[in-house]
Amino acid sequence: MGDERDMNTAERALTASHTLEYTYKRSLGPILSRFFTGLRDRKLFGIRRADGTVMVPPREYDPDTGQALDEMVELPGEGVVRSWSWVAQPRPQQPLDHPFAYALVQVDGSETPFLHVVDAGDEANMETGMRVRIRWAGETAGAITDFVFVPA
Amino acid sequence: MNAHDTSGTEGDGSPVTVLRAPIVLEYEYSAGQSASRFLRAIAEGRLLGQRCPVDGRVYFPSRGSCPQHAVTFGDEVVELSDKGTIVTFSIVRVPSKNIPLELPYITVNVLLDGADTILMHVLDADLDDVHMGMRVQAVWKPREEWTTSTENILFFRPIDEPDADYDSYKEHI
Amino acid sequence: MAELTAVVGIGQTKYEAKRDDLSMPGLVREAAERALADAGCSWADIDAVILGKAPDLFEGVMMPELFLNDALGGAYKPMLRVHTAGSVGGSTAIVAASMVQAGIHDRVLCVAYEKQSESNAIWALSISVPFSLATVAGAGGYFAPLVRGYIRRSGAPEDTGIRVAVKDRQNALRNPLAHLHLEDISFDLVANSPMLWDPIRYLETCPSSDGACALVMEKESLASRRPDKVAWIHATEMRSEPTMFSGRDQVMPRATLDNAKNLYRKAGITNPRREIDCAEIYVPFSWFEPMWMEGMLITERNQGWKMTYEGATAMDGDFPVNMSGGVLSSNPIGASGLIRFAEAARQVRGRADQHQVDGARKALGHAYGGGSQYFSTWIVSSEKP
Amino acid sequence: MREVAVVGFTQSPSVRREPDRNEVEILIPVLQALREQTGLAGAECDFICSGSSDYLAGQSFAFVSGLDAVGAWPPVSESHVEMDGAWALYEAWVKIQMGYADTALAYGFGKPSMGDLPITLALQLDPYSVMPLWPDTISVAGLQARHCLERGLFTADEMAAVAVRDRGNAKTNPYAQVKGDFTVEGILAEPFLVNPLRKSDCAPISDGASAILLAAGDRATQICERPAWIRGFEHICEPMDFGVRDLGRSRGTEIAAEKAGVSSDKIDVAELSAPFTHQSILVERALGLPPETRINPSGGALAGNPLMAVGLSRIGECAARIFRGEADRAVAHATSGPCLQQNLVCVLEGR
Repeated sequence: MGDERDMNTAERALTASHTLEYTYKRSLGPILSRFFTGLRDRKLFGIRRADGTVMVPPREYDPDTGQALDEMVELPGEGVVRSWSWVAQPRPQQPLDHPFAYALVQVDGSETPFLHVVDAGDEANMETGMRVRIRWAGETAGAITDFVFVPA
Repeated sequence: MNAHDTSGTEGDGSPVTVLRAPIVLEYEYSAGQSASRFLRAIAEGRLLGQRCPVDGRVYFPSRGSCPQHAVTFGDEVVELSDKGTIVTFSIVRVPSKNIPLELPYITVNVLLDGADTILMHVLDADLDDVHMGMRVQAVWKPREEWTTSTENILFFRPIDEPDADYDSYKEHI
Repeated sequence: MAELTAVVGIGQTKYEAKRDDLSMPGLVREAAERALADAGCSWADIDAVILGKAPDLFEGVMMPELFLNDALGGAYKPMLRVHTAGSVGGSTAIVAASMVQAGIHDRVLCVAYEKQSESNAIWALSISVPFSLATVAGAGGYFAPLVRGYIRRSGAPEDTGIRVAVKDRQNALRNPLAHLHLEDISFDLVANSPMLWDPIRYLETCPSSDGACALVMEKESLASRRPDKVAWIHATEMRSEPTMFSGRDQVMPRATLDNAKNLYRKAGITNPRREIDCAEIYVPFSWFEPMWMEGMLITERNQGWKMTYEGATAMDGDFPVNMSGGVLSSNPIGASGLIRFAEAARQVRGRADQHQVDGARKALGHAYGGGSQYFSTWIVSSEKP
Repeated sequence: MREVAVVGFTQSPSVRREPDRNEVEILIPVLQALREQTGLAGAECDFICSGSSDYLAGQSFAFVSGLDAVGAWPPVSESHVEMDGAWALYEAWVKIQMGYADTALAYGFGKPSMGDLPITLALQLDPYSVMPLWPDTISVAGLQARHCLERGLFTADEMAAVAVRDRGNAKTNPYAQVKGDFTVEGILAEPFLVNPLRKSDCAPISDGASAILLAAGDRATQICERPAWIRGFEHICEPMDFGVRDLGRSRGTEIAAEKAGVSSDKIDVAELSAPFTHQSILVERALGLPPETRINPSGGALAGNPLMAVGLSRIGECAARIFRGEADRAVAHATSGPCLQQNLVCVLEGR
């Protein structure tokens, strides 16, 4: 039986919060395994591309051609900031709980800047072209978060 | 959560072969306009179906529109009984993180009296007794625990009524 | 009209519960490199990459094709990402084929994968969002009531599903790439395996696998010059319908029936059981073999179980089904549909090794997904249409 | 190639948060309006393709419920891309090209307001060496903006001028979310959100949906008085790694534009999907637009940014101007991924 009732469309819809949470386990394969093992051992590795240049983090393949790569090259833990963004209010997920910079850092001996974190204390300390060096975490676990860069 | 929790193997010298990547994302869901009315009604212990304006079929639960005809349901509602017929069922012996029930349990597709769509729910009955066409009724949580959730119905339970005729529900399998 | 198109290269990974020897790029590259080698091509010969996989939540990467594109030689090329639930592998092949059939590309690389070991598939498939009661435990929880509905309607003997499981698992023993190799498979082993989602037993269900599958497709003028057999695509078809509406026949959805009719019409097939030499059908739970024999109009309504019972779908039957061991033996979800399409192509190329059906000239590849609501299929042949 | 045209376009308003309607309830009116405009928007179409994202919705198979808005009965020939609806339109266009369909529907929808979008999009980045650092979208875009600014490719004034132009244009667009009379000086006086980007450099977070109907040949002219004929339709994906890309140009847009034939003739209107002011400049340059081209008359992505629909809407906005006779030739752009990684270009003409 139909029951006529007023279902007033002006009513607000119900809302509720929901947390999507999972810890993924990413197997690494040979090249990335060597890179992350290196980080755990406080070493930074890149990989040599067909044109002789070195890219870091290493890829199993050349990004431009798809060609397989396998010659790992150890790099010094310092380099140059090529660009940066200043995060004045870090989000909870982000690696530092105080203001910091995300930066493109070109490590000496490598031709490809990569995205990482510079713990510079203050925005005024950041400048493109500045030298930075790796500061390792107290305990390294074999992850990209094992280090941050600091002004050299 | 802190990104420094991300870790491979500890420093025993063996190669790092796995990266642990915790991902935690917060979302704010909206039930949508029409389903909200249905949920508010269930908080009062009422089961409201909605009628498709195209073919007059009664949808329960309602998601606010008819998937077959792509029309938003109008204001007309249909109050449904909490009795119904088991259209089909399964006995589940597989644990699932999202389901807090003890194994084994019975999942049922129930056609509520007055509705033209099935409700997926669980049944409290002897595993040997459950069968297609069985008549069942909802068992509700205590009234003071009712919220805007279909979980107000704890489960269905068999009632002492003759089985429904197969022809009366076969199109809902 | 459509440019005639052929599958000229096929590559698959070994399917395993955990391919923990590979990264995600490593996994897709293993399949793609094998497909390129089969086709005698290099990365540079590919005009576009079409990538398919099931939900992003499986691997915890949003639109992973963006970071995987260059692993597939796709830098500065067109790339599309397909996602149509369980049918996605089949849909990916169809989308890739359409790029060549439309005359837009000469040669495309089609890849589908899943690395389910990065998370937990039942979790990813059963995430309950607010306001919805979670009573459906994974895909088995959804499909078991429908299987019961099929049994009631068709009067199929209760052991039909067991027979399918034994047959597919025996076939898998001939396929070195298959995830599950159960050497001691037998009727009793399946019958005595635990009932998980009654009436579905443990050994009547698909595993959760890591794996990737890749195809290289080419336009006629290129494929015709090849000395080896290629698989000519005679017809493709896709059909979808809503998950739930009043009176929806979930056991035998109209979408599968419409899909089959259109596929055969386009392929010029009037008697599918006679004209098709073998089929790879998406059977994640054993009972779906008889169900889709009916759904694909291979046999009459409610008669599908008889094909299983009479051995028609066995390797030596008149209509072999799932020669590779099927989804029951390997199930990287996003790739599972493409593996079906690939096996159909392998058969008509005469390249299915130990699971080759003698003289197969025309084969059906099939995938379905969602709540039995997404269907994608193709017919391939050793002969041009 | 077959002659194929956009013959209908509808959209929802872009809003910061749509708390009262779920995705299907947002989409149904959009498709109903398309049916009123064209006579077909569901099962009557030969092919249907949609674009959406599970991570925006926070659940697997989010697109499945989207199908509930279509009226997929009798069953439809249908597919889905986990991409902006612009790529769904591309797939639909391919299906018409191969002769599989004469009419096709493409739609895109998203409710990014449900989550924290800048963080959700961090899940697009390399899962091994970038995602664990959780760089938000704005920080990532900021790296590109500073790179361009310090190379002297453009100035902060020029970036602000993009926002002034787009949000001024949006005043006449009833579907736009952020609009009004901004000034370069006012924008430059804003504090940095993430240095070097200010709030006005960033597209808003928007919920919304849009839909387009395609038709071939005579069907197009039966449905639409002045169809927007597709003369070029191309898309290109670059590698993701920032270190191997030139962040000072949109190489993918350049290649797609060249293949689509953008540069061969005058262009009355261009609609760009760039979600940041500096990216708008990069895309504009990559397209090689002549000075007289009217850019983003709708306000573009900076005025309304319903992810998964925003690129499709750019094509629709161009087409709508051709329907109305306001433009003869138009170029639409869509993008996906960090720092303009993937780009699509569509060239439309009144005849």
